[in-house]
Amino acid sequence: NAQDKLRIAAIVQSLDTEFNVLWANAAEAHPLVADGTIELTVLDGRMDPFNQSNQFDTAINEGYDAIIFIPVDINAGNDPVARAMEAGVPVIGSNTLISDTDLYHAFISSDDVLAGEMLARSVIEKINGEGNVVIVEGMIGQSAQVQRLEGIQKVLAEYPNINVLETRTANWSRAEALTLVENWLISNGGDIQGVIAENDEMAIGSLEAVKAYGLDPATVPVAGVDGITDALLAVQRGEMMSTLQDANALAQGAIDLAAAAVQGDAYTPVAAVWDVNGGALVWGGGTEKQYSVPWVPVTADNVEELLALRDGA
Amino acid sequence: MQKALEGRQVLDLSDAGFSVEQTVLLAATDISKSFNGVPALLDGRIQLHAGSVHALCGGNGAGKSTFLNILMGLLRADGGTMVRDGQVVSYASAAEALADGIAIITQELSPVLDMTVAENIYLGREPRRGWFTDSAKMVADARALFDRLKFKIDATAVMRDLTVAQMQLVEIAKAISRESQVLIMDEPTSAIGEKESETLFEAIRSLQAQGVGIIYVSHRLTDIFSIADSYTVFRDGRFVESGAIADIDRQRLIGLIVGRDLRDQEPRAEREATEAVIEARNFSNGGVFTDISLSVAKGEILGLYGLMGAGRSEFANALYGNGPKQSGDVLLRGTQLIIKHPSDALRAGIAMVTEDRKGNGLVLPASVRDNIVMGALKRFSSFGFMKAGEENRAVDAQIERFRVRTASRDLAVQNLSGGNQQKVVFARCIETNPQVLICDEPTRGIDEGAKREIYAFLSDFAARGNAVLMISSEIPEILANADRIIVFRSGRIAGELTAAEATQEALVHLAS
Amino acid sequence: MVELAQKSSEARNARFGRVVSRYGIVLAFLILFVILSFAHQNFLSTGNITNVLRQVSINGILAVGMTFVILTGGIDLSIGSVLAFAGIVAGALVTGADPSNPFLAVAAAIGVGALFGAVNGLLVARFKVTAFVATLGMLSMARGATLLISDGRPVPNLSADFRWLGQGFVAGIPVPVICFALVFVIAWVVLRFTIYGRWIYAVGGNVRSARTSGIPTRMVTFSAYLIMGALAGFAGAILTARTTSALPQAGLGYELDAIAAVVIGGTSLVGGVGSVVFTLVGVLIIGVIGNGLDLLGVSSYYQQIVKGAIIVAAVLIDRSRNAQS
Amino acid sequence: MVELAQKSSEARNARFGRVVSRYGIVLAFLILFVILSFAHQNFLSTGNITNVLRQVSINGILAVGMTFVILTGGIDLSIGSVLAFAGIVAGALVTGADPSNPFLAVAAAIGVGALFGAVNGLLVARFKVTAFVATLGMLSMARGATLLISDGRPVPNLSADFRWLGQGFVAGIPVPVICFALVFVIAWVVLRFTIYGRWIYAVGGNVRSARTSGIPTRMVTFSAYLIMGALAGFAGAILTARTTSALPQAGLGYELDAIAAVVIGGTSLVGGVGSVVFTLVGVLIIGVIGNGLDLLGVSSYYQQIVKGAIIVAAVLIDRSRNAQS
Ligand SMILES: Nc1ncnc2c1ncn2[C@@H]1O[C@H](COP(=O)(O)OP(=O)(O)OP(=O)(O)O)[C@@H](O)[C@H]1O
Ligand SMILES: Nc1ncnc2c1ncn2[C@@H]1O[C@H](COP(=O)(O)OP(=O)(O)OP(=O)(O)O)[C@@H](O)[C@H]1O
Ligand SMILES: [Mg+2]
Ligand SMILES: [Mg+2]
Repeated sequence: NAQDKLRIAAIVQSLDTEFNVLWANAAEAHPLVADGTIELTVLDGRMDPFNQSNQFDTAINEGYDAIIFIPVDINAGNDPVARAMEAGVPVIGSNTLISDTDLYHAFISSDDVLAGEMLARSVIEKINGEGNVVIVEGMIGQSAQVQRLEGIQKVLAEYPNINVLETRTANWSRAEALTLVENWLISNGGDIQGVIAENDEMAIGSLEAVKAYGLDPATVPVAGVDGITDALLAVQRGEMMSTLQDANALAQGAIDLAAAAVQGDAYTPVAAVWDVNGGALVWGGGTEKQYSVPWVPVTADNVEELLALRDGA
Repeated sequence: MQKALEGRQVLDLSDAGFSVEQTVLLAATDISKSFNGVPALLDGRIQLHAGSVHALCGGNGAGKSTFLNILMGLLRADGGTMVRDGQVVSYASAAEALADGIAIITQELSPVLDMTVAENIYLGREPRRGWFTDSAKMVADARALFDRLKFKIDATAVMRDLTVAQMQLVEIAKAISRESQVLIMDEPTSAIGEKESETLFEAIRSLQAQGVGIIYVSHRLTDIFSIADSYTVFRDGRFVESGAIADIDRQRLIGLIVGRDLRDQEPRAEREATEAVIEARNFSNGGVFTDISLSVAKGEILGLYGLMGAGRSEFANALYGNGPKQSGDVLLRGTQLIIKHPSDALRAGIAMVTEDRKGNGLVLPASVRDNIVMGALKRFSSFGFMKAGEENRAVDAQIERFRVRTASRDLAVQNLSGGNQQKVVFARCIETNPQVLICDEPTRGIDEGAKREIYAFLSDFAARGNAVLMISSEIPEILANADRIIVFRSGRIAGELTAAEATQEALVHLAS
Repeated sequence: MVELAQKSSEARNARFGRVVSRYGIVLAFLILFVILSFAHQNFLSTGNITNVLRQVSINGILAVGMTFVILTGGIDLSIGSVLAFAGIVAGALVTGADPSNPFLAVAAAIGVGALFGAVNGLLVARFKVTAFVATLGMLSMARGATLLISDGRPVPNLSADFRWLGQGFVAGIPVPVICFALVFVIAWVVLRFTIYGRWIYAVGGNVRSARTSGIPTRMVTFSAYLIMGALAGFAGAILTARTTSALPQAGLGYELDAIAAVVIGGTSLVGGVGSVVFTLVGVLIIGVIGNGLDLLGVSSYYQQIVKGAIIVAAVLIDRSRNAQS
Repeated sequence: MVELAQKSSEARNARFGRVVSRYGIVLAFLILFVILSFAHQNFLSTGNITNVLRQVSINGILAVGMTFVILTGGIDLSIGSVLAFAGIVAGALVTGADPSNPFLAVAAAIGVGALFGAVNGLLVARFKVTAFVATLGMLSMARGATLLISDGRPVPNLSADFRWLGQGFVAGIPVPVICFALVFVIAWVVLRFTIYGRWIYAVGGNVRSARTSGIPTRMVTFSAYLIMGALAGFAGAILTARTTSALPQAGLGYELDAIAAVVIGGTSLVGGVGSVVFTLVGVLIIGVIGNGLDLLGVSSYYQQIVKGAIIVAAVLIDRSRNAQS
């Protein structure tokens, strides 16, 4: 019965980044993938939109039943999705988005603008709305960078007493952020009260720089987004703040949506995120266009639990 | 290029002290050039007439190549005047000189190794049809050229596969084919055999008859006396004398070149054949050399003679562990050696002066010092560290002994003159304290003075109970130095002569 | 007479040996191709072949340009950034309500690419800056300039006419493939049959000797970078049309793929030896590996391992054939 | 007598000329240094100097290894991946409840790096695969292997003892700086004063002549890659200690920085010419540019442009001094 086996291709950004790895692992852990009912192939986009476009061609040509897509670029993702839909292959968006979401069959994501807002707010509130902060940006032009910055700026507009000293990219990289923040601390004579980093990797790098300069991370807050393991550990130590992006929900939810797209009403979702399984997200028959997975602020209270989940994975 | 030609001024030649009776194709005065503040040429002068073969003589490092490269636009002079067909010129590039009817065969061959012979010959002036090259015509032209010059070279062979000698012939053919009025030849015969030299001389004579002026540089005085009609001597970068060959004899020319009296070479004493130091048995490799067995006795200098491509170099390299062989045993003082790599040979006390100094003799970007000690690093070190003092003393002694003209022992050997580079190769081999010395064309490009030093060294080296295997294509050299001569023909031993019975005729007869 | 005959046969053998050895890489490619045909039933489908060809066309165009540069003994690391810059320029011309003629946009991309190429060429040929350093500097500068003019944002909404360049078909063949084929054939003719081609080889083979022979070596070196730049610009336009918006971060690391294709094809980094035909083989090897492993659903981590191993193996096959001769 | 005197003064001139020309890059560095000292008051602070030195130490260690490889006429593109692999290995040993001795972890990282280096060395020296292709293949393979063993995720929770290697100080000097200084001094002594150093230069200058002089050329080439690999492993351990977890994506693109440092320092990619001292200058130039531009708060886009321009300018200054002499 190889014919009625559901074949899904997942085209992800890059398996060199921890979030995508967590996503892929969660997808592989989807019960129907694990038991072989669904055959899942993860294609590594290597952070290149052109490469992702090529992988769409391969997947369409290969006759996959559905495609799940984490685009590298907001705009460059539109056309491949249109091509797939035209060829009758439903595309489910996950995590980052394309600019023309109408093209998707459905998409499940977390709002990156909101993440930016939460990120900025966590730092700014910790320093009571006044002081000097720096912003460490992701790779310029990627949707997460663009949207998180948008959120950060929205919040900054509310706080006139926050002074942004520096804004620069560290390309999502911990080592680059480390060097960058070290240098900023020198140039500003240590007069930095908070670090807003657009992801956790860079936040960890920034944190090390802050500590190495002799500042106390309890008074100079550092925050990131994603909830990677190192960040959870740092939160546990009380050294930084993070917001967890729920890879499990995003990945397994997308697989459910893809299966529903192919099999229609007959399909019952299995991911824990859905209300029908006791989660927070309304399944609604799987016919909605958009599903928004909530962000989970990582706190001293829930960090142990999150870490325990991580170790189990 | 256009600019240089337009910029010519007509000059009254009598002012410059030149005679104007004959057509002067090219004249130069006061040419000077320094490298890194070290003068290489202080006062270069020449006057070349149409239909003349003008020998430019001088010791190693006298500045000949520097001077000729300046004439050709390959180097920029610091000062001086150059007059071509009565007009002052100064070439910024070789292209300008070529366009003005001057061509050169440079001393340092630099072919494009991965192109064919024909492509090399017509480099930069490929026969064309519109924008396209006409390959068929190019090959046909090259073949015709070789036929005319009587060179036996395959026009479609890839340059990399040729021997140094063949490359030299290609270079000669290339320069001749340009049909320029002035032809500069910087040691064109240093790499080729007597037979090929003769063919070259024929070509030179026929060019001469067409009114071409030729500047000819060679350390082979015999060549000079057989084809040149006038001479100019440089010494230490300065013009010394100029005149007609008819008015000078060999002895005086050597004196002018060397700048001191040279004692005559002592003829080698007769000696008894004693036990063999090194013995080669049944060496074969494909068709290149077949079943070669020979031995060199204690105190002996064994000469190997043969025509170009006879397989001598191939055999010697195989003996030294530097080239392929299919069979062959080596015995050193009766014990069998296993030589798979030159380091095996060196460890056993066998050193070799290779034929192609640029290809596998020297490390060009390395300093004179590094090259000289390169084969004997162990001796100048303890626990892996170089002993700078001892090393420098040894290097200085070699520089002194062979009169290597170099600004310092730290100069990269690529900046030395050709002859001085050759001396460095020789010095490197001696520095390994060998008991057997294999020399493949050891005096290529070396001036008369230094040649005598080398001959004296070899004679003395042998006399101390060592053995020398000397490959040479210069018959006078081999006759004067070898105790016994083995002649190769097409990869086989064609015969053997003692010093007493060897003559030029006998050698040539056996070899061809 | 006998000697002559023998020598010329030796020479022929030597040349034959070289030819055989250089076809080692073709052999490696064929082995790969046959294995993949058996491994996956769709590999040989028209759809997939079209796919592979379209996928390789960008790297193909870049690798052709790189062949010119490497043949002269140089290298160009800046092409990925130049491609991105040219893409943004082309994109800016064909976006919005009143898009320019797509040909104008392509011409502009090529022109801008050539301009960057000219700067590289000047630095290398005129100012004797090592190619590696000059083009590495340009890699950084061109990327910065790209981000600056685009403000780090993609240029979306390109005209349909322009997108045809990346997405259209002519007689069933994708337009990028046609572009690549054209570039390849022209380059092949130029390098193989023209005077200029000879000069490129001569400059890379031995610059001194080329100069002594009156070849305008600086001009030749300069021109190689110019051609490379122009082709990078062209590739940028095609890539933009294919990805439907101009991306400032396009082309990251493309230089390595282009150089790899050239080197796998046996063109020597020292210069003077090689051929654009073998570059094509190199391009296809890289393209087919990527496509084949995706088809087979090999997981990403193993893909990288296998890809590296295949590249080395292909060259080893090439080498061992070489050693035989 | 007169002649002799003249000659020795000539010799002095020659040496002087050479020294001046080769110090062009040092001059370029000094100019950069002075400009930055004036441009930002904190640039010369002890804190910042310490900072810069610590920042350059990883690239410094890699560039020293790369100097060996490039001197032999080779290149190693795999070091970034090898560094990451070694980092994961070291990390795995010192994580969790029962961490190993940090020295064991460092030794393991060095050993693993050397192993990769040995494979590169074998491919290049024994099987005559072009260094570019061999190490490009290894780049891909080592990265795949790294991701595979780490499952694409960092190894966190490294022991404090181990982290000292990246974050600690001895007598006010950061440990990575001490490591780099040691590596540099040893390399300098080896290349300058030992037989082995002579071998490296000879093999790079002319491998056939080196062979004729009895030098074990294959072994020498092999050893250069071995050293490079071991140093990449060492750098991986330090970087891991510095970033507090072992990152599978560490070291991406580091090969380019290391090669750039070597080449900016004037070491020829053809081999045989260069010095580790000038590599140090190259490393410092790259490090100081990055640090200086960060200090001055130059925006991302302009930084890339300025960085590229400075690198080219530095080499131009070097070149033009060269041309004068
Ligand atoms: N590029 C250079 N840098 C430094 N010194 C140089 C350079 N080129 C030549 N010289 C020096 O110039 C001097 C003259 O060299 P040149 O090659 O003209 O001699 P030559 O007369 O041709 O000798 P030979 O008979 O050995 O060929 C030599 O001492 C040489 O070391
Ligand atoms: N690199 C090479 N490739 C192919 N054939 C070669 C090569 N070198 C030499 N040969 C061939 O090997 C044979 C022997 O050449 P070799 O150089 O040993 O001759 P030789 O006696 O030393 O003469 P000479 O040194 O005077 O030219 C010739 O037929 C030559 O064509
Ligand atoms: Mg000379
Ligand atoms: Mg010979």
